[in-house]
Amino acid sequence: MIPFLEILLALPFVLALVVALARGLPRGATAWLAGLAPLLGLVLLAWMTPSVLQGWNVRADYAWIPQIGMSFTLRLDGLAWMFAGLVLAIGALVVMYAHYYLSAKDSAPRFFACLLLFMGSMLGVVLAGNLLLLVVFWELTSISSFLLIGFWSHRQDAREGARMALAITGAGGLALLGGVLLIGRIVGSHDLDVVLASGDLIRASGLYPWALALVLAGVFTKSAQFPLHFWLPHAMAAPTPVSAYLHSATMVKAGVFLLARLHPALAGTDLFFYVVTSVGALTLLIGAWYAIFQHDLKGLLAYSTISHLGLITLLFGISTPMAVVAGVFHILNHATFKASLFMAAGIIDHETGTRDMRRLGNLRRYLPWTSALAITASLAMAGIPLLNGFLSKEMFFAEALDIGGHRAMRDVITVAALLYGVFGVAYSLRFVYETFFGEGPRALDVTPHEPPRWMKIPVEVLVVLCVAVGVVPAWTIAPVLHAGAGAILGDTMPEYSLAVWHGINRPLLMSLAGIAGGIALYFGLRRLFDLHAIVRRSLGRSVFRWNMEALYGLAGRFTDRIANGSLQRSLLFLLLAAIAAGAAPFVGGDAAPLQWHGSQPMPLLGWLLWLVLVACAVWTIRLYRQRLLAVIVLGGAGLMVSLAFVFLSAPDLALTQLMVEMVSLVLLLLGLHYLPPRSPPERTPRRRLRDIAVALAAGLGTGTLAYLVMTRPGDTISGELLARSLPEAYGSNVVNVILVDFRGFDTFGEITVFGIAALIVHALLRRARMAPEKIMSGPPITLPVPADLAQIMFPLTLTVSVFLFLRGHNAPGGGFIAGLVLAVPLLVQYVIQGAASVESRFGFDYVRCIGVGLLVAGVSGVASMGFGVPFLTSGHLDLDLPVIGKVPLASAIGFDTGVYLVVFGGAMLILSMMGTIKPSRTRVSHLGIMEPGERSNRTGELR
Amino acid sequence: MSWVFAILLVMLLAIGSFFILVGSFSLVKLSDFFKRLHGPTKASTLGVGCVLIASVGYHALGGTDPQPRELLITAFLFITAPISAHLMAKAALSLHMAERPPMPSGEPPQPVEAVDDAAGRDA
Amino acid sequence: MTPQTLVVYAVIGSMHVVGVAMLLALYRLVRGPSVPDRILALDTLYVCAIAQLMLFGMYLGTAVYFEAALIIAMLGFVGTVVLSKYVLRRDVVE
Amino acid sequence: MNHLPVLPILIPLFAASIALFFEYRRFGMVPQRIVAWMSVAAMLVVACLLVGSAASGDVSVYLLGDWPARLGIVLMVDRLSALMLLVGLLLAAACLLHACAGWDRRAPHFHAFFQFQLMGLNGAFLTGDIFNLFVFFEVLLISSYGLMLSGGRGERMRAGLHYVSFNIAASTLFLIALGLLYGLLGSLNMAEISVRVAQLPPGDVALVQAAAGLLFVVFCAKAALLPMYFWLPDTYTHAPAAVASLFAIMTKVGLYAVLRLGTLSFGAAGPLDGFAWPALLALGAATLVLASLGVLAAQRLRALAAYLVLGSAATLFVAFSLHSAGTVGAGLYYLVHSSFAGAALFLLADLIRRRRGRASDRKDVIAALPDKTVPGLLFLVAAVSLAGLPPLSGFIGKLLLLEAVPSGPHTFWIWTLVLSTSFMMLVGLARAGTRLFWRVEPWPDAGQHTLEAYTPAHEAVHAPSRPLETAAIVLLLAYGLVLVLAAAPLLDYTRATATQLQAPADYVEHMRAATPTLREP
Amino acid sequence: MELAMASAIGILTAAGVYLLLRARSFDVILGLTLLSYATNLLIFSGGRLVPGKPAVLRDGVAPTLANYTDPLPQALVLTAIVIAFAMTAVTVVLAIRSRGDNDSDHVDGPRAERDFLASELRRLEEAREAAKADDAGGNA
Amino acid sequence: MVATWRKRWLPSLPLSVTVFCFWLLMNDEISAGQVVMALVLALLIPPFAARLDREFARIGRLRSVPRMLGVLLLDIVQANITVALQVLGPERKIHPGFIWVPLDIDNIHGIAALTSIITLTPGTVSSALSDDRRHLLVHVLNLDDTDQVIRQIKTRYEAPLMEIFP
Ligand code: NA
Ligand code: NA
Repeated sequence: MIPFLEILLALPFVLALVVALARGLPRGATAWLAGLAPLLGLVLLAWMTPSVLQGWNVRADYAWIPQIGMSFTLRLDGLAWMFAGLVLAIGALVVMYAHYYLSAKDSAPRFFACLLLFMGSMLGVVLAGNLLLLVVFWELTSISSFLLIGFWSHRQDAREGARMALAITGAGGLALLGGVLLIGRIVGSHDLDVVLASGDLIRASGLYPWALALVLAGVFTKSAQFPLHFWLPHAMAAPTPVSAYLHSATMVKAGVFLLARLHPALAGTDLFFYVVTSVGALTLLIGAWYAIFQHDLKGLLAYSTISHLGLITLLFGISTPMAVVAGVFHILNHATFKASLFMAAGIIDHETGTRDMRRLGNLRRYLPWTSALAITASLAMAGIPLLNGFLSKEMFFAEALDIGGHRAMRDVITVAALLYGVFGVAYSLRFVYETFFGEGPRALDVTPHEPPRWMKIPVEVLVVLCVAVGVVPAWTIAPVLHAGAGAILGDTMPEYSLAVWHGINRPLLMSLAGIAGGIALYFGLRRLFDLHAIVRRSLGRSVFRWNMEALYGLAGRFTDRIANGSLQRSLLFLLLAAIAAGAAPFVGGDAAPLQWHGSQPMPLLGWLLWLVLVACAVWTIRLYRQRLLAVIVLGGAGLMVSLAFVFLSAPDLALTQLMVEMVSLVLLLLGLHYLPPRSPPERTPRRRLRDIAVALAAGLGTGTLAYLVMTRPGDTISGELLARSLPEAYGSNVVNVILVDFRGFDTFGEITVFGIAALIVHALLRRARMAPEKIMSGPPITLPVPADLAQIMFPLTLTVSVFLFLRGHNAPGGGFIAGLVLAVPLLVQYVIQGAASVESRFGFDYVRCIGVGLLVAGVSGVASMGFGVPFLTSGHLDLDLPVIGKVPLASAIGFDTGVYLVVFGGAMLILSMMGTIKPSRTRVSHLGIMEPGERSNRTGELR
Repeated sequence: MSWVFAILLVMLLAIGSFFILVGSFSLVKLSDFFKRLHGPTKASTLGVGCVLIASVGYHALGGTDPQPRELLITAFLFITAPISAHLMAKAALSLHMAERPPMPSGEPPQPVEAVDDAAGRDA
Repeated sequence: MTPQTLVVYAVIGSMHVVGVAMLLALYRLVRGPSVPDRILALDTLYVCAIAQLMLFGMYLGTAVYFEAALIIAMLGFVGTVVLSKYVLRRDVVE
Repeated sequence: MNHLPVLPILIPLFAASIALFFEYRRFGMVPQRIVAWMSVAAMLVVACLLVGSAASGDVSVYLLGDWPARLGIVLMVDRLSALMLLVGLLLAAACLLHACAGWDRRAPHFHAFFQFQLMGLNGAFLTGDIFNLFVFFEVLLISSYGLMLSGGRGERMRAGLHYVSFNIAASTLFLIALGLLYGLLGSLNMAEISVRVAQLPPGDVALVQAAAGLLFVVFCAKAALLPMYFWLPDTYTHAPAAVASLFAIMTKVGLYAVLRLGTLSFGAAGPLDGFAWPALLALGAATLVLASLGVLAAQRLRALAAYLVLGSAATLFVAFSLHSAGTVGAGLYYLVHSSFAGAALFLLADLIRRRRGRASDRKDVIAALPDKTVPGLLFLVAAVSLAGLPPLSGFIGKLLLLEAVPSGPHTFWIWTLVLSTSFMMLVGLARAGTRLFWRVEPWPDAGQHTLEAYTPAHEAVHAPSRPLETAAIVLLLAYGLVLVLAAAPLLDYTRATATQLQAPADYVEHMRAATPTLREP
Repeated sequence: MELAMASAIGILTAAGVYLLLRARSFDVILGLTLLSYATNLLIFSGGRLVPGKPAVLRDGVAPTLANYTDPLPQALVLTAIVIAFAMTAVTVVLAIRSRGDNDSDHVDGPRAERDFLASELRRLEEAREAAKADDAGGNA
Repeated sequence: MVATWRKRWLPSLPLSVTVFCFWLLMNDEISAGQVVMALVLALLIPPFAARLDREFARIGRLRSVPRMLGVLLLDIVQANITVALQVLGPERKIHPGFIWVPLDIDNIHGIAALTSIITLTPGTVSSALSDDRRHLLVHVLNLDDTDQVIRQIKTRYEAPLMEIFP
């Protein structure tokens, strides 16, 4: 079994890819490659025709996302067959036409690739047997038409038209998605067959209005129904082959296709009737009326397209079987005459260099054959007998007069139909008269002549079809129409006869009246007004633009105002969110009341130290603008925190805090050298008050939560940690045991963070040249006495470092503290002796020191994996050495060695990098602002 | 622990804390930085020294720590306190050029610049 | 009262005295007026902290605070040195 | 002993440490790159194996240090962890590819930071301990600082200062929350916490909720939820490309944490179950709207990409906050998609930026764009995917989400929200695309201002074409293609993940049942 | 005791938060430092306040929570201290690089700095105007 | 040969001894293991630390060390009391002042020791060393008699220090 359907669908996509990639080919070859898709497709379609005409659906089914009922289902019934044929046939003609139309500057591969992509998407829409799949292809048509409309991307109107089309049809697609999902919820399946069989279920559902509204939103946007019609005229900025394709057989027809497709499932309610018919009728009239006043050939055709689509929509809205037949029929007819008209307009544009009817005229002299073709097609558009447009128009009139049950609506529609006839004739007449007759052409740069032979062939084919269908409908179009309408109507397919002559009846009279009225209208208008002077601005476009501008404006204002790039705002909102989150559980009606517990008594000494701590914190705030002072006072707070740790049983913490305190102080001062010494005053007191309020709220909240937690009885796993520390982890300093054993993994991460911080500092300062806030005059000072004393200190501090490191497992200390104890004295050497002096004596590569440390820590953790136990499992060994005796060895010491190295290397890397920043050659004044002439050098990078 | 040792320890503690207090008190009381600079040396020598000796004795008697390790603290203090004092004095001198005595040889004082923002007295 | 308790009382008393000393240093720390004054006050706070640590160790009868005291004695001056150097030269590491 | 769970953390650690030995100036880039690629490849293998074992529903438990889970730190691999791991690594592979085009040379320690970043990410996804989660958050954050800042200057430094300060503040909050939680519950193990929360005396519930609320604020800040997303556009705009694209997974870490803790520690039918979802739903929705406004307003392509990332995070908040198996499953699919697509757009934005010379990636400046075909196509694909248009992964993600929204009062407005924001993003992307790729010369009626700002083609910098860069983008977009084609199995997986998350008892059981190899339990 | 600790935490937090909201990088760094003090104390007190019972095991004393303080929060705080230090280092360096590159230590960069200077100038101008007006009023 | 070896691996015997004692003192118990460890450190640390040395210590006779330490201890106690009384008394009775003390000692270690001693003795703080190292600036809390202060410093401290550090 050959997968015909799959091949049929895949052809355009594959060839699109081929065309896009085959860059070096001659243009002709490219066109042939592109044409291969519709031609082969037509062959395949012809192959499948017998089974379709016999009423069998050809199906192909592939699972895609079965969980949500999305499958790759293709399904060829009569309607799909008809549309596919239309898409492919006109596609083939458009490819041919385009080959001659495109100029040498236009990229043929790009054009044909986009066109084929579009063709494939369109085929997908008509072949989809799963509604979700249909939506997929639906949106693909939006995207590919966007590319086609914007093909001449250097033109602003093309870009805008493309964006407009994408916005409107894309939005419609999203609505359609919603509608399809709703239908899926109602029916429980997205399979088209199931959905079409569940019409009653859908119409009975409470969700039906929503589903209908959403689907119709998709339909109306795509088929350019009022009031969302305005994208279509602007899509005329596309190259003419694109217009011919999009506006005759494909893009806009996708909308009415869907209306036809889902007709069995959605139609048949008053809601459907009223909404669809009224939208259709309005569109019909508005499109036709505006078409009369267009000066651009393509503009006129575009509005006429809108009008005809309104007609088709109206017919599907009427929903009687005959109306449906008429709708399908008009789809076919419109496609043929509109495609040919666009192509003719393109030829005129091509040959004269303009499409403006105010400059054209009398072209039958220059392009006789093209004129004849275009005039014929125009007459078909006007619905002149013996041409195809007449037949479907007459069917429409018949149906309009025949609407049962909705009397008012019938009258309205009848009047609309009559007006449609009148307007249609009027704009067709204008098209014909002002282009091919009368005076002109005016101010052309070239003398127009007939285009190349092959360029006219597509037009000829289409015009011949118009005539053939118009004269002998039963022999030409009847089977197609039957297949198409039959797929929609199923058993309710009515009996009808396709003939030119049904005797003199009311529809015929309406037609004649329309023709007469149209002629009268056109010439009447010409006499009353100077048609050429009427410049119609597209209201829809203005509204759209205005809406878009409003949206952009709103977006811009919102975004600028909210995310204004201010750190203070970010932090403020973070704090506010935190305050809200922390307070939320305690406010509100059903919040549990707070349970307060008593506090342990506090000795006087405690309050003394508390006072010192609090005073330091408060004075840091008071003095913060004088930064050096703030740093000093802050140091007092840090010391007090350490002391708090001391009194509250945390010697390790106290040690660490002390060490970090010292190093941080150095760090801040090293940094302060390159920053202004003072903060400028605050701008507004209001801002300050706000900040104070936030700070107080945060402080109060944190303090309260902390109090509530502290005073609650606790229940932790730490008892077990204490109990198992010595027997299983061989350490009596439980905090250290936790650090290197129980939670050694945390420490691992922690030293990684530390190492990375050092590497960042290194990366940021390695080559930076920065202007210090103030350069002191004279050579660096020498401090011989402190240098000498510090030198005595150094070996002793080394000894202490080793001591702290080795003892850490059983007493306060450990790798981290020891590492800092090693680093800080070395830092003192930097301060007292100067960087150059120290670095010339100690050739450390601190970066590698970090690397080695991490490796040592890692390897000592990995070692245990060799014994079949997890990473970081500690081992223990009692070495029995001569003389020395028992030496307890815990494998954790290996890990701690890594910590030691990383901390030492990291701390030294940070401090030495900060200490040895290369001053910029530019000097700064005491205000810290550079002189104008020196700015060029400010980037801080070495050249 | 015998009363003798206890009273000895108490005396050491009393002397120590007295001198620490006096050291800090002089910080508050005296009117000029260089005068105040003399305060902490009292605290770090006799003050802390006495406390440390008391600590040595106390731990030795209590058996909690037989080694006189606190002596190391004193050793370090004796090395570091002069460094601190020396540098603080130098810093202060650089801020108060007027108070700086002329060099004995009669040459003008070394032009030591001070960091102007450091001289700032808070408002 | 045993000699032990007498000593403990003395230790507690000393801790309070040192606490007061810290308060006095705090006064200089927050009042200034000059930067060296504040540096000096911070230095004094560190020295007092050593005494507090040793006293607290005596109070608890433990030596676990020895390391902390040692560290302050050994490295507490770093802050003073760096601050003074900053006042002198701004460039702490030349 | 199955050591797989710990390898994704150890491999990058060792790789980073080794990379530190091969300094560029002495060894050139090659040794570092070899190390980096070996590491990423090894991690990818491990991640695949982990996904394979997690897919069966098994939860691997790794007791670090051989301590029982309540005492030590435990790594837990369930479906969610494995998925996040794999996604992060796939993304990383593409970013590394991009960096190897030569950007790694400009940033000192790039490869070390990169590996550390992966270590942090992997650790955050794997750990079952809440404090360890903090530690890995810090690892990944600080390495992200490194990646962002290394080799940079100027504005990037300022943006970096924002990013760093904000994150430090958030981390501080994290710690506060952890302190409170430990004080209240006495445990740090996420699963153990859920057990303890379930047994909480009624008087303490509000306290725990406050702590959990703070925790969620932190995660939401990292995941950039209103009102805490202001840091994101600026940061992402100024980060180097490879890094910004790696950041696409960073917001996801916050989301991961919300999901994990929201379903496990504070879910599990305990007294806190679902306390945060309503607020997160509302905020997520609001963020989504603001993000789409941002997409419309963005003047730079990178800012636009940042807002798209923001929007995807917001969408995920919406999906997760509905906390049904369906929406969470759909959300996870969307998460995978948005990570890849967002990353691709960042890389692309950089490519475009450099080719446009001094016009950079600014939309409001007209500039020629040399060699625009390939970037144009890539942009099209990325944009279609990000806007949620068919047939790419973004569409499927949104489709799944819409499909999964449970029928109820929320349905209507969530559909409206998702669809209308998709529309806004579509409009914004179309505008950006047409301006950058199509408006390459000023039109005749352009004002003086436009003409002055215009960078003609001959002035545009012909940035050397770096095939690796394009390859990285293509790789990311190809991931998206796989997501489309393999949507069904992936959805099976994510739905199973969601189901697993909704029933955390099994997870807790695994944690408790894990016994040390040598020690007593 | 808990009251003192909680109030200290609260005050440190408030001070830190206030500085965090300042506009200059160095002030923010100071604020973060203060906040980290508060945080460390808070985590620490999650293990409850137990004076004088360090978690260093002694012979003959049963290793239970009755005799020793909870060691776990201490280990957490240690990690937190180290990480906070690492972050401080990064922030300081970043602050000086940011200032060096952008000529401003305003956290929001040179543009914010310009705004600030402009507003300062305006204020000065207004003050001068006001003074002039006062003079005029006085003369009249 | 031996000299270079010594200079390299045992640059300073006093330092090694100090480290050795330091280690033993620091540990809470003295065991064989600790002694070995102390020896190891005494051998390892000085070569490492000595890299920092700019001017190697010339050490002369150590005879006068104990006596000087005794004097120092006594002076510290005495001066502490004096200064305490001065501080507690009325401030107007204090007449502070700077003096330049001319130095005879030129060994930097000696100067450092002298400076330390002056500073450690309450009532005097050494504030600066002149660039030529010939004068030491001393701040005296209560300066009644400049010459007496200088004399005391030179005889009580400088002279023995010159013996120790020739
Ligand atoms: Na320096
Ligand atoms: Na003295």
